[in-house]
Amino acid sequence: MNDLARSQNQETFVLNLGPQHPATHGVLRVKLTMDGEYVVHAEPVLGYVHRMHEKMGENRTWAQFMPNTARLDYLGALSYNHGYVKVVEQAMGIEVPERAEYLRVITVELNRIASHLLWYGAFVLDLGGFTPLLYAFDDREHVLDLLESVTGSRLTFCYFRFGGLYNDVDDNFVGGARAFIKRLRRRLPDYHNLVTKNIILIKRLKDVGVLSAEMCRKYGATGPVLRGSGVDYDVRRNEPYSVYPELDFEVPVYGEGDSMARYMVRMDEIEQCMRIVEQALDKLPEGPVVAEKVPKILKPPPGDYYSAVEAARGTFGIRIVSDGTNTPYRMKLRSPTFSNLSLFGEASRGMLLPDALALMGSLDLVIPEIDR
Amino acid sequence: MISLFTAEGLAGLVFLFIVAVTIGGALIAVNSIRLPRAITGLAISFVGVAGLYYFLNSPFVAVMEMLIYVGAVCVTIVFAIMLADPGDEQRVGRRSAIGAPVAFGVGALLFWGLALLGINTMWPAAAARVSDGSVKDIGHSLVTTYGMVFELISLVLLLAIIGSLVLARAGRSKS
Amino acid sequence: MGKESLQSAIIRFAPLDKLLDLGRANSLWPMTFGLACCAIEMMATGAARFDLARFGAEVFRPSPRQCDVMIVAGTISKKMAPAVQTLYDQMPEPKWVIAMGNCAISGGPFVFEGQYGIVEGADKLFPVDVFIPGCPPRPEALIEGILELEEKVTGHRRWPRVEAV
Amino acid sequence: MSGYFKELFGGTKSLAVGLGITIKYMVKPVVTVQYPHETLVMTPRFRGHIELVGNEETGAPNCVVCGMCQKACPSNCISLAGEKPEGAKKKILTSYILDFTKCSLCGLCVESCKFEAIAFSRDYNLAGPRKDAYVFDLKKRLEEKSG
Amino acid sequence: MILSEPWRLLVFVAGIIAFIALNAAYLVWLERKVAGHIQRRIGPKEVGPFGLLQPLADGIKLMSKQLLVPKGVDPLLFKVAPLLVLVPAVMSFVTIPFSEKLVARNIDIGLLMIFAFASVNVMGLLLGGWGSNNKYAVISAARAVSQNVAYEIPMLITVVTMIMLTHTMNLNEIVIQQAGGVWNWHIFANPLMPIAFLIFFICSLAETNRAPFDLGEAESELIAGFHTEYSGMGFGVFFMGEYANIIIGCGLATILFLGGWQCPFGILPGWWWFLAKVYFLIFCVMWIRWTYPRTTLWGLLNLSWKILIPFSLLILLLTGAMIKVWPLITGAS
Amino acid sequence: MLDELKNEFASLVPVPLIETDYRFKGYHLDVEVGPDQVVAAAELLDRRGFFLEAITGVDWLGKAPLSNQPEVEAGEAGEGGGAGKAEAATAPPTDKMEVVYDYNRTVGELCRVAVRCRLDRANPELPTVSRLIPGANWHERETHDFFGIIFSGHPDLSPLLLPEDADFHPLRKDFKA
Amino acid sequence: MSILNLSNILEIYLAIAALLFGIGVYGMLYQRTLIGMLISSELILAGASLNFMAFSRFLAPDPTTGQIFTLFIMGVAAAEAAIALSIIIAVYRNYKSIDTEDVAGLQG
Repeated sequence: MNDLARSQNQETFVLNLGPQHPATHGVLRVKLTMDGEYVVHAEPVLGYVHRMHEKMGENRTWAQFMPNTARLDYLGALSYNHGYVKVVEQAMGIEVPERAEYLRVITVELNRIASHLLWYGAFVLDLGGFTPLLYAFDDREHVLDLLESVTGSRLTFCYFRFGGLYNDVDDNFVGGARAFIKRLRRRLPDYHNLVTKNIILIKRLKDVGVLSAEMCRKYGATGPVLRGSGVDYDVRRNEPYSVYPELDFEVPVYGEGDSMARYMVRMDEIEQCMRIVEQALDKLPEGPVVAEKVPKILKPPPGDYYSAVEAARGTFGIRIVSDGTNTPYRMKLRSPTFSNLSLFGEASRGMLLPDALALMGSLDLVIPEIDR
Repeated sequence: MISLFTAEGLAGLVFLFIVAVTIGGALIAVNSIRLPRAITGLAISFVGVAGLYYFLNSPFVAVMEMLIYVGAVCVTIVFAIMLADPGDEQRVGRRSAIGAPVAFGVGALLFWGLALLGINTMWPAAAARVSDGSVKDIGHSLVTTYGMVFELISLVLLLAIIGSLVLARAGRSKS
Repeated sequence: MGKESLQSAIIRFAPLDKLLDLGRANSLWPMTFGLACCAIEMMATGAARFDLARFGAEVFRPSPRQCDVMIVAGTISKKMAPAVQTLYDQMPEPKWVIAMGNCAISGGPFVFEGQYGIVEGADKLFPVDVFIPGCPPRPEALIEGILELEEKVTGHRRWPRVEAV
Repeated sequence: MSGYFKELFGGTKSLAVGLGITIKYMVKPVVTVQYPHETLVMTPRFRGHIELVGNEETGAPNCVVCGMCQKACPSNCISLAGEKPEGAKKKILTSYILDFTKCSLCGLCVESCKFEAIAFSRDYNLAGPRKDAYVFDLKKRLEEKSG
Repeated sequence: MILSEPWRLLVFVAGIIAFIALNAAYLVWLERKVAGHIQRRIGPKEVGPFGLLQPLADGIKLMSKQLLVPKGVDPLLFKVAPLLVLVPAVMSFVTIPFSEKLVARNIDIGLLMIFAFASVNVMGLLLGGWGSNNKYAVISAARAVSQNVAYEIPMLITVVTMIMLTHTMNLNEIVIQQAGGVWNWHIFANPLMPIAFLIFFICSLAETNRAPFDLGEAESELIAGFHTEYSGMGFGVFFMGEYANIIIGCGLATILFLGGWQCPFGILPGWWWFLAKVYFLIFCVMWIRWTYPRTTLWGLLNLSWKILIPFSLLILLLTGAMIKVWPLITGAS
Repeated sequence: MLDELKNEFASLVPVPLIETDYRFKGYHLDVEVGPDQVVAAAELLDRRGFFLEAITGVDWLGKAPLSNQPEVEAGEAGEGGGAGKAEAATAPPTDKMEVVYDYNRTVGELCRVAVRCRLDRANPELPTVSRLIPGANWHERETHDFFGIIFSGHPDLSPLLLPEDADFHPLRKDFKA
Repeated sequence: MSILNLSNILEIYLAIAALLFGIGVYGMLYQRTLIGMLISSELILAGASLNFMAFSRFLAPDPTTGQIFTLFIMGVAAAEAAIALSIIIAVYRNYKSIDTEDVAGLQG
């Protein structure tokens, strides 16, 4: 950082973004080769929060791996909980009670709202606006209050269990969730007026960082990044799981592929999440929240299993290999942002530094999830 | 004898300080190996020159000196250094041994000659003033007596803008 | 730490020292520096609900040169450790470190036999002044940590203690 | 040209609307909970570090030293020991150490306990200058609490 | 006859330095409070009543902080740069009339002088960034300067319009011309003046590197910009210079357009009104900062070249026409 | 669609092509190819609009690769795992490395394809698909990090997640810190 | 004549101007980089302007003349700086050096 070492070609120089840099949302390092303010070549360097999740998967029992899933993507921890319990339940053939599935969907969607709110704030922070972050946090606190009242934690939820949930919810939660949705509905127009319609933001995001659908496919990008490029794909609908088929929601798709499109997808997704939660609250059946026949010590039959869920950032895939013992033989976590970030190098070529950082912000990175 | 503690005395002191700043800045400017430092010296020297202009009853020119030299010329030069920095280590030791004494000799000779000329000449006393050199008068002469020159200067500046654009652009497209 | 070296430089003068300590304690500028999960709680602490600004500690400076306290919020991996160390070294004296969260205290849940990737605690790299356990700690705990640090700097506590009920 | 003016006016309007929103929030009351002076009430399910639960009458721990919590814990933060005194039916807990600095608050230990011997505490604002203060001797804590 | 009142000047300069330091400190406090309330939190509160001692604590801390001179920098440049930012700001205050009498030096070309000193400020930023030997600082300095240069043009055109209107560059004179009621302020001098005021205000935001034009200090891009490597008081001096420049920008806007120390109702002394107007503008600056995201350099230059410069030229032209042509048509002298 | 794909694969690889129970396994098609057919398989799937979701490795140190046996899968769907274990125990242990490519597609009928490739543990090397699918670049680097599997032709196999100077492969079963 | 009264003497200004001029010439010869030479040339111009100003102040019947000359010199100097710097940058782009000797060598 302190040396003005220039690269071989005198016209360009290397700018080392990170590992500690406000724009990288944690500890990502991006080696930028710059020509003035233009990015000639960008190479993300990962691994600064590599926390050995996959290795730990091989060292712990199936149940003990649960807290790790919450720490992969700490912003959308419940989606990851869900992905993990889903694949194990699938392998074991455990039937989950309906109430538990509904509650899973409700909490996951609330968590997704919290995640998107935080992204909204952090993204605008990347663009230099500080206040929207605090407004988003204000709303986020309300979601977290709700989730804390059922799960006991604010961030790294460890709530789902094989065959059900850690515990049931009460009426306060249902009422609180409804009240929160009402509140957020009131607040969203302010968000749009303050940020979405702001000419400065539009100027910065429109036609900036355009990703084509083909490029997203080649890099395996998923989630809002893919949907911002006009591809109508959402695991919740294309590969239905849990009780999503019974709920009516739309998958927001924008065809422009620019940063604005990705922004809009996420903002629309917040609204869809609210719809899902509302419907699920209406349909919430009575009953137990834990399946009756869950063996005390889990030993999934040998073989490998794959399962995917739609996390806030895209498709979270998990491949487990069981050798029939009580610990996984191999646990592969396919994190969405890993693939989403991998296209940054190509996509940012020729962009201005602020635009490249806007693109990076619009990918919604959670670094520990990339590094695992 | 002027006492130090009167307005005039203080002004004299300030004058001495300004002269020191001017000369000191100029010396830093020409003697520095590092170009950014040389630029700082130049800027300091120009601030001093602006002070001298102020003492010469011309605050307007003094302010213009600051505006144009410090604010524009120096900044432009710093930009050029940033764009075309040869690096310090490259230049150290590349100065020829004979260069310095010869340069010093020539400079000193010129100074000696000019200063002698200036001091020894019997300058005619100031004639009756036709104006007091205020901003208003300057403006007036600019658009009357020196109107043609004024236009020419604007032409020169226009040419300079176009010329530098052409030059800079030519280099740019090549890379 | 950090204080001692400075005191030797300035003539020892008790009231002045006290004043300096008061000034420092009430103007703890943290670094914009988050490693993992705890960083989100750190942001939440600065946000409207908890408002770190009340103690003058919301001025998150992105440059280590302008920081007083480094809140190590998250897991320090072995790859990251040299960078964290550099950041610490780049901070001017007097400086303090808060280890926020179990990962920064001892490696937290990521410690297991045969682990190859993380540093087991920030205090392995540099002295830590305040530890805040939790995974992640609640924002109140971070505020409490800042207050603890103020207590450590000035020698007495200005704010009431809150007992958990 | 009309596009130029349209953008100019639209842009200016959007900026004015933005200013309106921030001033609107500025005059609204603050939402801050001023922590050391006032504080939020933790939800009943709040997960602090774990705590031994004692018998309401005797104050003796409910724990029967079965070791299930120790086995369930993913990060090995619980270590407990017990002994079986002569003639007693059950094991008696001699020490229960929780290394909270390794805990991930997953709740597996509480879940695994069949005797309701451990529960989450309400400690939400722990912070201190010493690391070893968070290696809790839960048995001692229980004894202190029950007097 | 040059320095007729050196002692008065000295006293004023000392006063100005104190004013700047106090102002910078309390503007930071105000900024934090304003930001806090806009974001629905409290802001500094616990240090002294209403957090009023917060700036003091910050000042003490910054002063007692270790001054690091990173290796590889040119120590001379590194140390001179903050001064190059602060000193011109102090000098600019010399000509600003706080009230009819409360002006350090009532110079005929005061307006020009402020711009001359403001241009030195640019030099300070540039050398600070360049001297830090840090890539972010260099990029930031380059940005700050190109932005300053770009916005000087519409700003100066607007000022020339004002000079045409007022026939003087003496700031006190300009204020005196606006005596009387609010309608005598220059902002209402003709229908174009509100736009001119807006242009001037936007330009002074850009000149002082304030949001949404704070490209030089873009946190998410360039760490802390040109003062990335400055610690302790080096940073503090930059900060003071920055806030002093904000006061100058807002003060100039007040003097040129909002009637300076003229009070519309005839109550309270002039300096009170001057400061009230200035602080109102400063509040607007902060309000804007905490509302908008940051522009990019291109957006900034587009704004300057496509909107501000054409409009300011138009205003210049129309004002000129109004002054010269209108009397011809109406036959007035 | 699935049948077409199967036919195309059948012409590509002579060996096991398994249609799996999606509800149990989570993917539809399980293809085993040799190291020299990895690129051809990628090309085939890429042409059909598939995208690469992940690449991963499995280290079968001293064990027989499990999931490849059709009997186990067919017989065990939805049940406990007793028989499968017995099956695994009977298979002779071979030191193999496995690389699994997970393909998926966003258009048309849902179809997940797992392409797997067995390698000799002593010399785990196979051609890269990153020229065809740029997104594979990081996945391959990561797999190289964790397992030491060499993707020949890969532009840069330097450690991605591990420290730059790391020379260990932590997910190998014989790894000791 | 007091040392504090120097500011009212023409010869002093002439001497300072000569000194600036001399320093400028020295720099012209001594500095090897194009930018260094440009800096020196600015000093020479400053010396010349100072002469104009001094004569205008003490001798000329119309004090505006010298000031206007100085203003013109400033204009020319600004133009010169702009042109010279773009030349320097162009040279640098082509030869990757702003050292005068390198440029000379590469031309042949």
